[in-house]
Amino acid sequence: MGEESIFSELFLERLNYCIYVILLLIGLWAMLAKKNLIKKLIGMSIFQTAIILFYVSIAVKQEATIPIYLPEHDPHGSHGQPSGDESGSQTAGHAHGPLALETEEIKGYANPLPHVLMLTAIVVGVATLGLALALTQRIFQGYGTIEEDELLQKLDRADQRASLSPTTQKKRKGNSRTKATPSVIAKKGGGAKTSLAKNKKTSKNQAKGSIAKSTTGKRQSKAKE
Amino acid sequence: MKILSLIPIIAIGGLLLWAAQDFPKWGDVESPASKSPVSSHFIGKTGVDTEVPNMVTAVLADYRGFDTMFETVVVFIAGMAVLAILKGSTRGNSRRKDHEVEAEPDLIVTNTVRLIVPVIQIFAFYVLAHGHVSPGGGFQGGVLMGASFILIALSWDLEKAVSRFSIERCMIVAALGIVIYGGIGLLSMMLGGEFLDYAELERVLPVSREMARYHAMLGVEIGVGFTVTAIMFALYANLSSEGSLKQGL
Amino acid sequence: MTEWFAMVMGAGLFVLMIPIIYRIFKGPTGFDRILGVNVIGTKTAVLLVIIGTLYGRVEMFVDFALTYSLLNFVAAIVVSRYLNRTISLKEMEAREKAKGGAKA
Amino acid sequence: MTDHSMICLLAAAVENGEVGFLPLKIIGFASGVVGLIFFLGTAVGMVRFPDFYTRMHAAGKGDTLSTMLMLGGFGLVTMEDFSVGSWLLLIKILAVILFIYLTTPTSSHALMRAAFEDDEMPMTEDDLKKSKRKGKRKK
Repeated sequence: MGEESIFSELFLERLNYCIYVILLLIGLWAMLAKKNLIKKLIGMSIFQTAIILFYVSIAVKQEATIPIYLPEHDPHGSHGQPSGDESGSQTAGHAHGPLALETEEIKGYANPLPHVLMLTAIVVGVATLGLALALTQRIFQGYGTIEEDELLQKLDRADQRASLSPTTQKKRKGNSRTKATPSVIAKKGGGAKTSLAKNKKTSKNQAKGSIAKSTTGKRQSKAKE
Repeated sequence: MKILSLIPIIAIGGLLLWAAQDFPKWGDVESPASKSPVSSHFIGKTGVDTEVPNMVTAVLADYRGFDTMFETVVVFIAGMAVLAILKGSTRGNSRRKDHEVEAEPDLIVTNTVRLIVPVIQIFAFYVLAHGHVSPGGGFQGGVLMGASFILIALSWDLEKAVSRFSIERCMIVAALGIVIYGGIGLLSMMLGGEFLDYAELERVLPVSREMARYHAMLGVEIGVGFTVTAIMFALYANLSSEGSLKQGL
Repeated sequence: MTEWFAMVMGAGLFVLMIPIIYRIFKGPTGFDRILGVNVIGTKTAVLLVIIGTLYGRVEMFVDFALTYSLLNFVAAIVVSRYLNRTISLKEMEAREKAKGGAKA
Repeated sequence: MTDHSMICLLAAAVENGEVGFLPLKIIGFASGVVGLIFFLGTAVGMVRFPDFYTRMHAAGKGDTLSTMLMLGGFGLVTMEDFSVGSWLLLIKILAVILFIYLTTPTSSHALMRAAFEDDEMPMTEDDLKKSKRKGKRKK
C-alpha cells in the first residue's frame, strides 16, 4: 500500500518534477563525466534548462491565464467596459480608474514573479555561456586541445619544464607545485605552441596553391555531372 | 570515470526524487508560491500602482528595478570580459587564416536577408516599446535587434556587419544603455525620491504618479534594449571569429 | 467550435510530427536531422497560435509565433553556414595530410 | 474520419446558430484541414523518400505551404467580429505568413547548398535500382 501510494504520488501527480530531475541529472552527468569542455558546457546548459522549467512550473495555476491583464481588468479600460459581469458591482462606479483585484480575480492569473526571475536567469545564462565559450576558445588557442585529460597532461609537462629551468625555480621557491603561477604555464605552453604553429604554417603555405586547384577541379566535375 | 561519476548522480537523483514528494502538485492553487502575499500583491496591485497591464514588465522594471539594473551590468561585464579574453589572441589566429574557405555570399540568402532585416528591426522596436501591454520588453527586443545584425553577419560576412556596427560603437551603445538606466534612477533620486523610485518623475513629466512610473519603465526598457543589442552582437562577432573580427562563421 | 477545431489541428500536428522526429533520430546524414529540426521549428509557430486559441489569448501568442519563426530562420542559416565551413576545413586538412604523407 | 466528424460538428453548430460569420469560418476550417493534409505529405515524404534531396523537396514545399494554409485558416477562424483588435490580429497572422513564405524556402536553399558543397550527390536511377535490389535481398 505504502509503496503504491508513493508511486502514484511521485509519477502520476508530480510527473513534472520527475522530468526536471531527469534533465538535471543528464546535465550533471555531462558536466562530470564528459572529457570535452564543449560537452561540459552543453551539460551546463541542460542543467540550467531544468532549473528554468522547474521555476516556470511553480508559477502555474489551474484555470489561470498568462500574467497580462485581460481586457476587463485593463487599467486604462480602453478595450472593453466591464458592463456588470461578475466584477460589475465594484467596477461600475469608476470604469476608467484602475482597481485592485479581488481574491477571486487574483486566482485567474499565473504568478508573475518566477517568470521575471527566469527571464533574468536566461539572460545571465547567455552571458555566462558566452564567457565560457570565449575561455574555451582561448584554451584551444593556447594548448591545441579541449579534451580534459590531454589538457592535464600538457599542463603537467609544462609544469615539469618550468620546475627544471633555473630562472623560474628562483621565483617559485616558496610556492608549492600546484600553486604555479598561471602566467608561467601560459608562457611555456604558448611558446611550444608557436614553434609548432610556425612549422605547420610553412607546410600549409606550400600546400595552399595545390588545394585551390583541386577544389576548382572538384567544382568542375560536379558541374559536369 | 564514467561509472564512478554515476554514483553521486544516482544519489543526488534519489535525494531529489525523495524530496519531490513534498512539492505541490501541478497547477496547485494552494501552493506556497501562489498563496504568498508577494504574488497576490503583484497580481492585484500592479494596475493600481503602475497602470501597466503586463505584470511581468512591471515587476521586472519597477518592483525589482535594482535586480534588473545589475542584471544589465552583468551582461555588459560579460561582453567586456569576452572582448578582453579574445582581443589579444592574434597568435592563435594565424593558424586558422590559411584555412579560410572562399565563402562568397549566397545570392538568394543575401536578397532574402536584405528584405527581412528591416522588418526584423521594426518588429524589435515593437517588442521593446509594446512590452507594457503584450509579451515583450527590453531583453526580448534587444535579442531580436541583435539577431538582425547577426543575420547580416551570417549572410554576407562579418566585416560587413562590423563596418555597420563596429565593436567600439557596440561597447559605447552598451554603456549608454546602462547610463540611461542609472540616469533615470538618479533623476528620481534628485527629484526627492529614492533611487529608481520612478513616481517622483511626475514633477518633470506632465502626468500622474502612476503614469510617470509607466513612462519611466519604458525608458528603462530602452536602456536594457541598447545594452542587450550591443552585447549580443559583440559576443557573436568575437566568438565566431576567435577575436579577429574577420571572416566569421 | 473554434476550440474543437484548434484541438483537432493540434493533435494532428502532434501525431504528424512523430515521423519527422524519427527522421531526426535516424537520419543518415546530419543534413537530414537539421531539415527535420527546421520543419518542426516551423510547425511550432503554428502550435503556438493553436495554444493561443485554446487559451483565448491569440493576440499575445501571435508575437511568440513571429519571434519563433524568425529565430528558427536564423538558426537554420547559422547551421548551414557552420556546416559549410567545417566541412571545407576538414576537407582541406585531410588533403594536407595526404599531401604530407606523399611527400614523406 | 476527422473530416467527417468536423462536418457533423459544423452542421450542429449551424443548426444552433452558434457560428457568427459562417463563410469565413468554413473557409478557415477548410484551409486548416487542407494544410494538415499537405503536412501529412511532408511527413510521409520525410520518411519514405530515398535520399536527402528528395526529402528536402518534400520538406521545403509541403512544410511552407501547409504552415501558410494552417496559419491563414486560424487567422480567419479567430475573426470573431470586425473590430480593430481582430483586424490587428489578422494582420499579425498575415505577417507571420509572409515571414514564413520568405524564410522557409531560403533556409532550405541554404541547407541544400551546404549539402551540395559537402559532396552529397543526388541519387541517380542506377543507385535507386541498386538500393532496391539490396532491400529485396534483405527481405
